[in-house]
Amino acid sequence: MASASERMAFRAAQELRDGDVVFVGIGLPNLACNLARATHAPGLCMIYESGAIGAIPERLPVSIGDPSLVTDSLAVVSQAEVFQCLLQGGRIEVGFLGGAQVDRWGNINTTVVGPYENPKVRLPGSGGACEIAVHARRLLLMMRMSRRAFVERCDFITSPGHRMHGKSRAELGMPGGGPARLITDLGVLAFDETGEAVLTEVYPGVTPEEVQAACGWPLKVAARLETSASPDAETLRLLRERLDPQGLHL
Amino acid sequence: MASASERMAFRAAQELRDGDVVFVGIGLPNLACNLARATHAPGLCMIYESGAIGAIPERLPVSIGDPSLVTDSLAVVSQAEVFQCLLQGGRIEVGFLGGAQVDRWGNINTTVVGPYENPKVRLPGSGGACEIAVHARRLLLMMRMSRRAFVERCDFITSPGHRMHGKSRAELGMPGGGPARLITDLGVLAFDETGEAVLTEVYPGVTPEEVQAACGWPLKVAARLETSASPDAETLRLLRERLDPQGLHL
Amino acid sequence: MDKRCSMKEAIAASVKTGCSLVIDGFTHLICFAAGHEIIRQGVRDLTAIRLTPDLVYDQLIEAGCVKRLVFSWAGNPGVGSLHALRRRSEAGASSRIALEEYSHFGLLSRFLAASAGLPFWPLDNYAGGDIARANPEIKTVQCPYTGRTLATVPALHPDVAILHCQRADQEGNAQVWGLLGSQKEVAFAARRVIVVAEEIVPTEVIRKDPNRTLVPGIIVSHVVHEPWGCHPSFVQGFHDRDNEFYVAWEEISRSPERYAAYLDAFVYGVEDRKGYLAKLGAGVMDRLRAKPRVCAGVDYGY
Amino acid sequence: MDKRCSMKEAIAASVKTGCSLVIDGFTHLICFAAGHEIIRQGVRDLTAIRLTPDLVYDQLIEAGCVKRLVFSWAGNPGVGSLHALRRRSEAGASSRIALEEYSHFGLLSRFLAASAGLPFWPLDNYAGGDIARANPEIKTVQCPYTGRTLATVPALHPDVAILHCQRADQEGNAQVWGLLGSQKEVAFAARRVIVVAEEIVPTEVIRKDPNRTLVPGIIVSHVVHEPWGCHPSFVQGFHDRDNEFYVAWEEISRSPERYAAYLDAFVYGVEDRKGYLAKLGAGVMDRLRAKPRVCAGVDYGY
Repeated sequence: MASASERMAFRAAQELRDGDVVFVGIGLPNLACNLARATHAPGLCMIYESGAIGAIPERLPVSIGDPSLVTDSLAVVSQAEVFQCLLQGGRIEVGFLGGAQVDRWGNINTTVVGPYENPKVRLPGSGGACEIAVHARRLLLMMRMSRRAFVERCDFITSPGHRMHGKSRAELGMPGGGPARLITDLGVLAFDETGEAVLTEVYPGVTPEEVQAACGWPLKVAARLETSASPDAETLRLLRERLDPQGLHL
Repeated sequence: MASASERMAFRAAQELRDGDVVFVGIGLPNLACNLARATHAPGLCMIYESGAIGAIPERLPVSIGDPSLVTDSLAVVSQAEVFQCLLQGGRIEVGFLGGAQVDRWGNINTTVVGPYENPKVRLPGSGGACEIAVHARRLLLMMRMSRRAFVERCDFITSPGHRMHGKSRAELGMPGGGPARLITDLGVLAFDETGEAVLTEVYPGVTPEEVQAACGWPLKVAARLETSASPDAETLRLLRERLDPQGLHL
Repeated sequence: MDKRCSMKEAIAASVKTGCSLVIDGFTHLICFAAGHEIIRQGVRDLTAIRLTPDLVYDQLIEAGCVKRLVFSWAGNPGVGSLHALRRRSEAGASSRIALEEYSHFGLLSRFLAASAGLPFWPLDNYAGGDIARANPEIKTVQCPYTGRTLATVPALHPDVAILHCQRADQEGNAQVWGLLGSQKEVAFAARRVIVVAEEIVPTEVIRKDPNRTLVPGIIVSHVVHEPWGCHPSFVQGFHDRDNEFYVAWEEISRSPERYAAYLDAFVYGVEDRKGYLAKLGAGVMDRLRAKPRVCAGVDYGY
Repeated sequence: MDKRCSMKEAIAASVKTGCSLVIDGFTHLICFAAGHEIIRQGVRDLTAIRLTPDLVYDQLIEAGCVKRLVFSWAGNPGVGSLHALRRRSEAGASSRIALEEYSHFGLLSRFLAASAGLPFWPLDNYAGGDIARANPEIKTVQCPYTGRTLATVPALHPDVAILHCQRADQEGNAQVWGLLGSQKEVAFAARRVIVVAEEIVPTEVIRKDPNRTLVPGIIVSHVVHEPWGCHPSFVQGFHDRDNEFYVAWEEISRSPERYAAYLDAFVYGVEDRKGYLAKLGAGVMDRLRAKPRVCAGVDYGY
């Protein structure tokens, strides 16, 4: 039986196509990419904001700047080149993001809980998240669902989704495609033509009611709700024994 | 007896101080720098627009991108870094320029003789000259004098001097210091507070009248006209035997 | 010109109370030795600038050196929070630290502008979100060709940049491989550059492979030889990142008492980096020492 | 993905009549083989873009391939003029070539803007002089912080960029040392990139020294193996610049008849680069072959 993390990693891997250039973070996105590379997408090119292109780390990197990402990578470039030429230059197909809060438009908050000037919780901030959200052609959001995380309105929009303060990406002239999928531990949300999240898949045994109960806004549900495929035994073995043998992220 | 080229190289070398970071071209400026390095300024750092920093070429480079400038240099960087960080970033103390025409304000033309749209002679154009003229803290101009070259008005201002179309560098907010010296085959011109060239030195045996005869505008002459020092036998030997043994530029 | 000196001398000559400072390096090459020396010298009111204020910036904050933090991601990567920073930035904090916040690309662009000698840098960013609303330094400009509105950030010239590298000569020609961070941009942006090197090599070694030079000596003021100066960060080809320390730090830094005890032992309680390493112990260093993976050279002949 | 093909195939697939083209390399790594193949394929109406239109661009002009030249310095470096260009740009020329002219930094900035995905690039330049007066593409922008007026140039996305490198793998991960020109900026600016390599190496060779990679394969369309493809330009570590040829060219190119005879013999008269080299002769290649100066490798271990 797959854990929630395993399901999320598996489901995210399905979104990746062979040959995609992917901007990767640490944790589940990294695992999803490695799973895709080990299965249907051997030509996936993983780029880290630290500057490593085409990394094939011999160990699971603990940080985004692990030395194992450098050794045997295809190229190591400055961060200016990563952000300016690769990301802003429109060379990144897929970006991954998560955060402390997400709203129905796929806006993400990784900055503060509470008011900015006097926060209840000070979070790490944007890092490269804002520019990933602006520029990646397809954005995959990965977050565990709870009413605390899936909120009516983000306390702070660190990384823009489809609609911010009443304005759409198109109105704002934003280059990237915005959130394509919001992959959660209960199911998967897509975004409709207005930019709003719609529940399109649930994991086996999960009901739409359970998903709604973990969501802070009245959730749109697709007319035809699919059940997400589950990772098979071989995939689980791959994840557990080869890709994350120490269970750092699963 | 020193030739005109030898005098010019020697005189230009006197303008260089130990530790200066110099943006060098091929020909006499290159020789002047090598002479300064071999004598009073061993710590001179020569930078070429091709990207070589601190080059110590084993042969006299024929072009500004000769492979001998790379081997054993201190650093090789992209041209973007040369122009953006070193030159525009204000890291260059001395720049050298020459051209087909110069006027009394030290403006230089290396673009066209005649009208731009229908030129009598099409010259190579700016290359990096315009930005050198804009950004170098001190600019050394090196040109042989003739009424064809020292003109009342440049047909085209490729590289700005002290006053362009009636506006001063200060009015235009230009960062570099502009022309400091105009070193010719007859003598040396400095620039007064209005930015106009003033004859301050003549080579031994040259009269101000001869200089005026080779100049297309009524030349200002300093109240106290100096006679330039001549290179001694040792310096001439150095130039001829070590620095340009094939006589490429002398 | 021989620019070599001790870390003590370099910091004393350059890092003054009230100045602005970058210790650069992205995960890689973060010079903890410099941060510790700044703490020992009791420098105050620093404007501390860094994309990712790592543990060393948190220590500067805990030690009371920092007035203002300019940053884009503040955390213990893959582990947790920077607790000194959180204690001074969450509701009810008595001595609140001033924060000036960008995304990575935004702060990097401030260095890019400064390194290029321009007063601002344009970037296609910040539309719609709240980062620009929270930071009045972020403005806009209109493209003179397309009419599009782009974000801008102003040039940032730190008073001092401290950059660790694998090797440098005595004039500060610094060679780096592996992750480059924003070291080059920071070096060209800064008013004064301190190069700290794992190895000091003869200039001939630099000249044998000039394309490896990341920072030319002509913009460097001081050169410090400080092997293992980056621990617990790492130096590709020399030693690994001490991930165990980064994990253990979460617990140490949560408690002001344990935090103080750590600083007493490893910062105030030692004279210099040699003292730190003696306290760290040979066991840790042996565990982290890199297993060699030497690449082939290339041919610069003609 | 294996992107290898012949020069003939790469040019036929990419360089179409009417397109815009950069063959980059500053003195170093200028791919004459590509220019000659373009001439043989009879491509017309090119917008030919290059900081320094070298002999190969002059040959494209003489052969009638070029409609418009975008450049910043046009000459035979250290020797003289580009005579085909002069004949078509001076008074009385019957078939005048269109010129669009910048300084080096201006044209480079057009590549920088395009490589960065921005519509324009600001630079502190052109005040007072006539370059901006002669070129309406050069405009200005006001700094939102200081109010200063800066020059701007618009992004330039060439349809095709052709870049020669010392070595590449079959996916186009290209490594370069020695002079870098504006190869990286041009590669990221272009819609399509052809990498031409002196050597094709296994990907493992690239991975052994990832900091040497100048252009990542993810932005490359075609990979061509063409040793000596740069003669009379040079390839650091492989062969020297043929300065004798550059000097001799002055006389050849002054005379339209001798120019035509040269093109007949060395371009139209050969099938491909192998044919060119056979005609050039082993004597010239022996004279130019580099004397090795191999640097030491560095350690990527952890």
